[in-house]
Amino acid sequence: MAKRFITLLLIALLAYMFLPFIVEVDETSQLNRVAEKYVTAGPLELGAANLVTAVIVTYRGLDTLGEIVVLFIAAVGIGFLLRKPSKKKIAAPKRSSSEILRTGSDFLIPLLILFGVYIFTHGHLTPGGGFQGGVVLTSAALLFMLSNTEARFNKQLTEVIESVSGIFYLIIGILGLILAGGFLDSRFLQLGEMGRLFSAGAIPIIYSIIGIKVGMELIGILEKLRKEEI
Amino acid sequence: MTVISILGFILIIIGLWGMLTQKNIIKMIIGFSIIDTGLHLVIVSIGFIKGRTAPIISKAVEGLDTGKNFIDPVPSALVLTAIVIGLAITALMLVYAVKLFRFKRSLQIEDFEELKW
Amino acid sequence: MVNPIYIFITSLGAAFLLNLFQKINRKIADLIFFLTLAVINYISLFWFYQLLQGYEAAKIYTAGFLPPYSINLYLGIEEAVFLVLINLLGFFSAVYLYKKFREISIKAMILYLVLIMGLNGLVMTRDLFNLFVFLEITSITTYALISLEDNKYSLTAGFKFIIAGGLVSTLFLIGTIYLYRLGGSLNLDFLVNSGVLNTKAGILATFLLVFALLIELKPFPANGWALDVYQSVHPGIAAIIASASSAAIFFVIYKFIPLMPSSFLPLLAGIGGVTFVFSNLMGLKQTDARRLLGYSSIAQMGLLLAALALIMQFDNLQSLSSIIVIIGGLFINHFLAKAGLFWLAGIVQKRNIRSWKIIANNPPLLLVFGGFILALIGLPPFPGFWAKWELVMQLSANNMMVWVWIILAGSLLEAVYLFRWFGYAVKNTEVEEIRTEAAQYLPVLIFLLGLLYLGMEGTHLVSGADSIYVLPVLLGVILYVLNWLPNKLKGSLCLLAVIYFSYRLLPALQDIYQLFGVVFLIGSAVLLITTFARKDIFKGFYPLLIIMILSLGNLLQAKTSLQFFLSWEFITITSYLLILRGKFSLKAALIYITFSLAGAYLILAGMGLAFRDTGVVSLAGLASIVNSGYIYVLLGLGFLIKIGIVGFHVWLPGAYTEAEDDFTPFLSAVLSKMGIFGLIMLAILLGEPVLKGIQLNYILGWLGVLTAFFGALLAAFQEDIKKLLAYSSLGQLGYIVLALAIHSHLGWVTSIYLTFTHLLFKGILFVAVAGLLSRVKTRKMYEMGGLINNMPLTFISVLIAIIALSGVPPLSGFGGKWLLYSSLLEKGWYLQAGLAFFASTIAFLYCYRILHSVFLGQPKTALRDVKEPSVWYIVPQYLFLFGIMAISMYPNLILKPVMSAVSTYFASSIYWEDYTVISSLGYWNGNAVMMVTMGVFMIPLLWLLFRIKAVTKVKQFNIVYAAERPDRPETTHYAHNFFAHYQKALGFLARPKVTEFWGNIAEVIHSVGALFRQLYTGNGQTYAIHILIFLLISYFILGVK
Amino acid sequence: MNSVTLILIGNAILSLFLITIWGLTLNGMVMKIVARVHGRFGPPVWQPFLDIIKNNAKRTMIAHGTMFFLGPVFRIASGIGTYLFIPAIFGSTVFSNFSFSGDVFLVMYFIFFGQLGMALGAGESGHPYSPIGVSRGLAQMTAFEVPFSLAVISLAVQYNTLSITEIVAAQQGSILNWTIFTNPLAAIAALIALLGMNMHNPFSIVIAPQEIPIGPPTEYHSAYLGMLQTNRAIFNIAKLVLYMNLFFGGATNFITLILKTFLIYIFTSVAVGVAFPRFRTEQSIRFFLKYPALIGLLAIIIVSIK
Amino acid sequence: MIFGKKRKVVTKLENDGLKAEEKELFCDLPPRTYKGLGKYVEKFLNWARANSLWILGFGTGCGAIELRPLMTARYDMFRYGIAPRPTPRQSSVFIIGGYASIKTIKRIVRSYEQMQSPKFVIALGSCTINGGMYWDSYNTVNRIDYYIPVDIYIAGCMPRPEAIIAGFEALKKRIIAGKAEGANKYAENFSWYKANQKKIIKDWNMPDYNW
Repeated sequence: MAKRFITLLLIALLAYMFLPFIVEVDETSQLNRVAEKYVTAGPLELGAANLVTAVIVTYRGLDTLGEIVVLFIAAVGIGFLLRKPSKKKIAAPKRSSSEILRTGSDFLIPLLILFGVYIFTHGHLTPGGGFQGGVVLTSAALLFMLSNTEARFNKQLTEVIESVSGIFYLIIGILGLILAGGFLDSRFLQLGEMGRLFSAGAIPIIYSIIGIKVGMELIGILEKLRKEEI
Repeated sequence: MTVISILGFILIIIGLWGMLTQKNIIKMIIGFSIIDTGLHLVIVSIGFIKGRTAPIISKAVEGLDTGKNFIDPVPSALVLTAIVIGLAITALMLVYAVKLFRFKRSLQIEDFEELKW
Repeated sequence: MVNPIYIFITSLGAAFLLNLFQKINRKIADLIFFLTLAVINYISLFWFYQLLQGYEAAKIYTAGFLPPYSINLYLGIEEAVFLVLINLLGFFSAVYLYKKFREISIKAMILYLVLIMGLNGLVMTRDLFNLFVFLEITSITTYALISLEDNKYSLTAGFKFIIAGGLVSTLFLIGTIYLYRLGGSLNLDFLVNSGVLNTKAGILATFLLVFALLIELKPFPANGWALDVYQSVHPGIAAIIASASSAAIFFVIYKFIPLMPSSFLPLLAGIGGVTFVFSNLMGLKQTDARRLLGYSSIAQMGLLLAALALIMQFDNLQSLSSIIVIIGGLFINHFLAKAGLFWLAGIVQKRNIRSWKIIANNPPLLLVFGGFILALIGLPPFPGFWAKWELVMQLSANNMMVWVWIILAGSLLEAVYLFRWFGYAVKNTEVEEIRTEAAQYLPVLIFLLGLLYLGMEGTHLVSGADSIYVLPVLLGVILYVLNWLPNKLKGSLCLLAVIYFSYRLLPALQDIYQLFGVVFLIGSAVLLITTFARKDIFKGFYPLLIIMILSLGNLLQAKTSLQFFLSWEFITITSYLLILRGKFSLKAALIYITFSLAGAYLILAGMGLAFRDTGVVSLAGLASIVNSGYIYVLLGLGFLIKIGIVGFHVWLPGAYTEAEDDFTPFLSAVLSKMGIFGLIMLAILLGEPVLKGIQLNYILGWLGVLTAFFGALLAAFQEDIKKLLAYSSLGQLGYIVLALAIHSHLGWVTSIYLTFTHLLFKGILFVAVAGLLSRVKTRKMYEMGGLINNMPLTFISVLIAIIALSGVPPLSGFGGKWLLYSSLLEKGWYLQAGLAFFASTIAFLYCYRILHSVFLGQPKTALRDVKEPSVWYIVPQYLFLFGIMAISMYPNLILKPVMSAVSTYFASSIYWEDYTVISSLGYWNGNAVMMVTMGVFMIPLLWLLFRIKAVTKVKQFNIVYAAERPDRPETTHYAHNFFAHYQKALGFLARPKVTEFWGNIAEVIHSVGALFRQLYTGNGQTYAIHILIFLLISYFILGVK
Repeated sequence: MNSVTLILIGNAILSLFLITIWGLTLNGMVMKIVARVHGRFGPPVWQPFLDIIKNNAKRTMIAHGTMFFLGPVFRIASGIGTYLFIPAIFGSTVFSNFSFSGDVFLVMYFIFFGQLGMALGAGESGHPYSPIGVSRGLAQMTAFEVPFSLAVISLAVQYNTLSITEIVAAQQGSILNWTIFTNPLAAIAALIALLGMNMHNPFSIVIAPQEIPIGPPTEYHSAYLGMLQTNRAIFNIAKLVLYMNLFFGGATNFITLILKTFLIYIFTSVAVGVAFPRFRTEQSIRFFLKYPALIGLLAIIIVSIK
Repeated sequence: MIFGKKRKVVTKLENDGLKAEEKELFCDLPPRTYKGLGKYVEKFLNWARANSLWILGFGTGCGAIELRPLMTARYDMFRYGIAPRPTPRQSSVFIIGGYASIKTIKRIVRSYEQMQSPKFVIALGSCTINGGMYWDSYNTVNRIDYYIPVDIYIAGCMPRPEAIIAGFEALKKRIIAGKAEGANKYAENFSWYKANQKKIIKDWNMPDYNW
């Protein structure tokens, strides 16, 4: 009890400590220099309609690469952590999925895949992007796993796709370094007309690769956790 | 400050409370997730400017001064990364929980105090 | 020019591809893995080289936009250094881990590559959020790699780590986003002058950022998780965490310094200092090797942090090179040594530090281990030494003496547990062998060589150093390599080296210095002969000895305080290692090194003060200090500890006793004089300082005479012959100090004369005892007896030495006594003279005891066939004996040079008439005394010889024994507890109060350490609370307004 | 060897001869006086001479080893040497001996020469009683040397010299110039120390005839013992002469010397020695380190204040 | 060693009573006879010897009780040059204070042999002459002179101190006359004495001659 009280006290103090953030930092009314530049010059420089995408993929491309890497290593790390099967197995009660689930997923999975691909290919135009698309793809896979408890994803295939897409991402980055201003510069391709699918330089390509890679990584994580018996 | 950021901080505090007082590892992880969520709210709230719109050039904003009508895109970009990283960490935490459970058949944090001093 | 961005590209590409290649062929995957590491090493080395050549730093703008719009990287010389180190460690660690990696999974390699990449990113990036991403990359890979050892311990530790890491990233992110909000940028360079710090929120945000990074450096007390990690993970990974990760984080903090408000620096320094001291304190009680390394790691990072924060606060920084030396030295030292030690922990495979004794079966490993331990403690010739020196100098120069004390105290604690550990390792009693593989062994060796090289390089960087002073080490290394030679040849080589060195050095020295040169070098040369008697193969003896002896010489020619201190430390270490060679010397050696280091640190602090006052490191500069009392006290105390002055003498008997028998003569006859030399040097430079109205020499005099008294008294009650001689040495040194403190012509003449005679007779006695013990396998005197018939030569030399020691005319010892009393009376120190006289009469007690209990009385049955020791023990004794006889016969042989040497500093107060030396009070004609004595000795001797026909030589039991026959020699030999009545009368003075005092201090320190480590309950949640508490405390200490 | 040296040696031998005779006679006289105090006749005055002749004339001797053989030699050499380093009679060339060799500290330390040698010889005999005696003797010696050395230091301060001749010279002129009057505390301390030095009661534990037959020389006999007895006479007189010189104004002729040494000896051996029981070793150590040492300290303090 | 080199060692004693490992702890030389120096010198020395009699009292029997009064002021033996001495090494007169039991004869022999010559023995009381009142005891020696040479017998049971002093005077005369050569006698008839001694001392664990 005493410990809880102390913890409460500490947290209260922490809250007190955070007060300046609430009290002193008032609501923004103006864009700062960086944001201003992104918002005003972004469309011209990169040709992307979705400026958030522009920031993610190009201006802060290295972060995004890092993000991909984080997911990648999370997937690898989970695989690494779970490399040894449990010694004492308590099998979860197995039961096949219900009819509704199966029929529903049969119907939904293609749509979800399509939607996912749409999201990452149109990341530079509309809200969404590689990560979001990838997650939608994964949700399709999750649905599939739920409906077909016995079926397995081809681990080899997902891994190969994942690796290859990762390499492609890097290659595009290098292309940017060689052909344009710097690593991950998306402008080595034509900017094209804003609003078109094939515009904004390499952004759609990058986002597609990201989408595929994120999808595969998340599927990999799901697959590993799924087969895991505790 | 905006309500959202205050809400975010409240979530952070709540999550922290959970993380520091709950003995169950899964509950601690949930606490962490709550912290994370609160954090994301705080980040997003930073970029928000009242009365402005998302920084996507579309028909709705055509012809307007983007600098005056868009909110800050940077926090939106950052929060995406933060979410992904939070996801990764949460996933690892859960896997750790799985592994720990295997050793002791327990999820109580006090059961894992062999290493000390 | 290779763009540094390729570091990321290659490592990521390889990481992505490894999985694929593994499916094709594991070998190719492995090859790619190492190739990648090689490539990033190449890139960083390339840039390092380029930047050294003066090329411009690499500025990398990603996405083709200038900052602050895009993320940019920067690779300057500082970054390059860190990159090179991290990548080298990455490569070698990979080599080390290769076998483990192969066994487990390619995933480990992938994670490893990404980890290294992440560390590179941390160093190079200039963007806050990008930094966060890299931080998370390194954290996540670390979380995963922790399970390389898949067991309960590593996983619990990992989970604790994740909890802490989660909190850290939260704090970091809050800080980042608010900095962005307030500063309008995520770029470090643009944030610096953006006015962020004008608001409380801005400071808070900065604080959160810095604090998050700080937690990654594992500061006390918010570091329980880190210790668990160090303890449980695979040593290869621990090496990465301890060295590479800490390095990267440390560098990030360094990058952040421009951003911090100046009020952060004291806080950082405080946290660093507290961490340094407390981690070392808690390390004292630790028995798990890896956890111990964890404590040490954390402590070292604390020190680095403190040093960095302190340097940044300096008003007047001397030069850039001193920053490089301090930070670079400390850092590289920790980096290489800690990694090496963790690797070693993996090779040895033993958890408990006591079990490390198996390492002694593998001399190369032991050597490496010793090297790392020395480096970690910050002893020469490793970089840490230069760094600590420079740090202390600069701290003193900036009037931060408190910090000097904190750092020295922490260092001492660290030295204690590291040396204790090393001691356990040296003492081998097991036959168990260590399995070593080249892949594991090579990285360790390379790191040690790197440390050595960089340490040698340090001589160029630090002002006042000279590479000549590290040359002895080189000679030592050569001798070590020549280990396969026969012992006598090695010994002769040593002897030649010493003789040549004396031939070069002695003529170059002046007056008193030259005399001490003779004591140090010629004395050592003679004593070296003793070592020829060794038969067994023994590694490292001569190398250490030669380093020690030559450093003794270097001590004399030191021109700067650094040269002096360097040689001093060399002697300390080598003598410690040599003492440690004794069979049961573990505890004694530890006490010795603890006191020696404490003394050395006092000297260091004193030299720091001197540097503050003079601004130069030259020894001669000391003379210009006006208010020199404090410096005199510090330096003097350091020297006195080495002498073993009463109160600090507890190390002395143990060290003398437990050292190998043929090394003890060096300790007593030669090494003890370095403290004397130090005091004389100090007195030459500083004169007679006064502190707060107290004449320091007056105190010194009393200390000296009390040492003489207690040394003699304690010696009288010993049963162990070496311990007896050790206390006797102590007493004799007391006289020397007393004479020195008189600070007059006569006093100094006395002091140096005593130094010489002490060399002669203690040399004889300890060599004789070494020879004796080589035949008699016990040190207990009452177990010997009657050995005069077995070893007459030894007896004669001991007899002469004892007569000389006790100060009985006609031998040289009386000269010393006479000079001493004359000088004391001349000075007006009557009470001291009285006590000194009392002490010198007490000396008779132990003098007689040695002769009687060992050589006279009843020979024991078991020892009846004991023979005279090997000729190598006899020769040095008789060389010294010759010296004693010559000095006794012609005292002016030695007195005249001494007098003329001392006349440089004082007007002479004694003069000569033929052989008579006349002081203001009395006179003494050594030659006449000798002649008269011989005359009066001859007359009765002739009478007895005239009656020789009547004499029957009888055997040992032909004694009157209350009309009975003696039963056994053991019960007939009266030797045990010889001065029982004396003990009854004055034993209360000889009770081990001082030992108890120091024992209590050690006990209290250990208890405090034990108390504090209770903080680490093992509960991950508690650790999180610690972090929170620590956060709040730090913040409120900071007191942001 | 030149004539100066020869003359020196000749003088020394003469001085030594006379002093030996006087020393033995003194011993005999004191034995007689002590016997009279006891109410006995006592042995004849020449008894010491007879004993020495008899002992030297013993037909057999045994030796336990070289050191045993040399022990008495050391002892007597020390006794003779001690005497020879003291200027026995002020102003006399014959009796100035070899005092040019050193000052009072030489004398003090030369005493140890014989004690050490004797102790070694006794040690080699292998008889347990010898080292027991030695151990007691050494222990007691450390104690009684304290007041004595303090007294000597006090003297050195008082006269600003360590030379015995000069100390004696400073006491010439009037009886009131004697140290015992000018520096009574030092003299008292030294005289108490003399009791210990002479090993009469109450400080006779060293030779303790009852418990450990005779202390260190238990195994000594025949000519060895003869030499030890001779030494006892010489050494005794040497100490007395030293005391006489330091505290009682020295002597300007042989008669004065005889008188003064006789009186000093009477004080220690008869006035105190006969009247007291014996101290144990640790008791005598404590005794010497208490009041006599304090008196010695006071003597120094008073002198140095002046 | 320099001792004993010049003298030719005649024979060595067997020392059968000693264990093998103890033999080298004891000197194994037999006693030998000594001649006086010259007639007149010896006379002078004998006079000195006679007037400096240092006694070693062996007080097993009741006779020892009569020795004590000798030292008192009433009898004052010191005036005759007689003095007690605590160790046989330094004594010249051995006084056996009465009967000698079989147990003590061993000590008597040992002490006698450890005295330095010339040495004299005074047998005190009747028991030493013929056993006295103990003549038929199973445990006493009747005649002490079978075992060591005796110079003077003082008869009586017990002799008074005056008798003892008279005995000393007689001994003095004997010494001055040069007749007190017991040590030489003992050396000459060593095997006879030794045989007698060994006959009654069953547990002989000493060397044959105790130096």
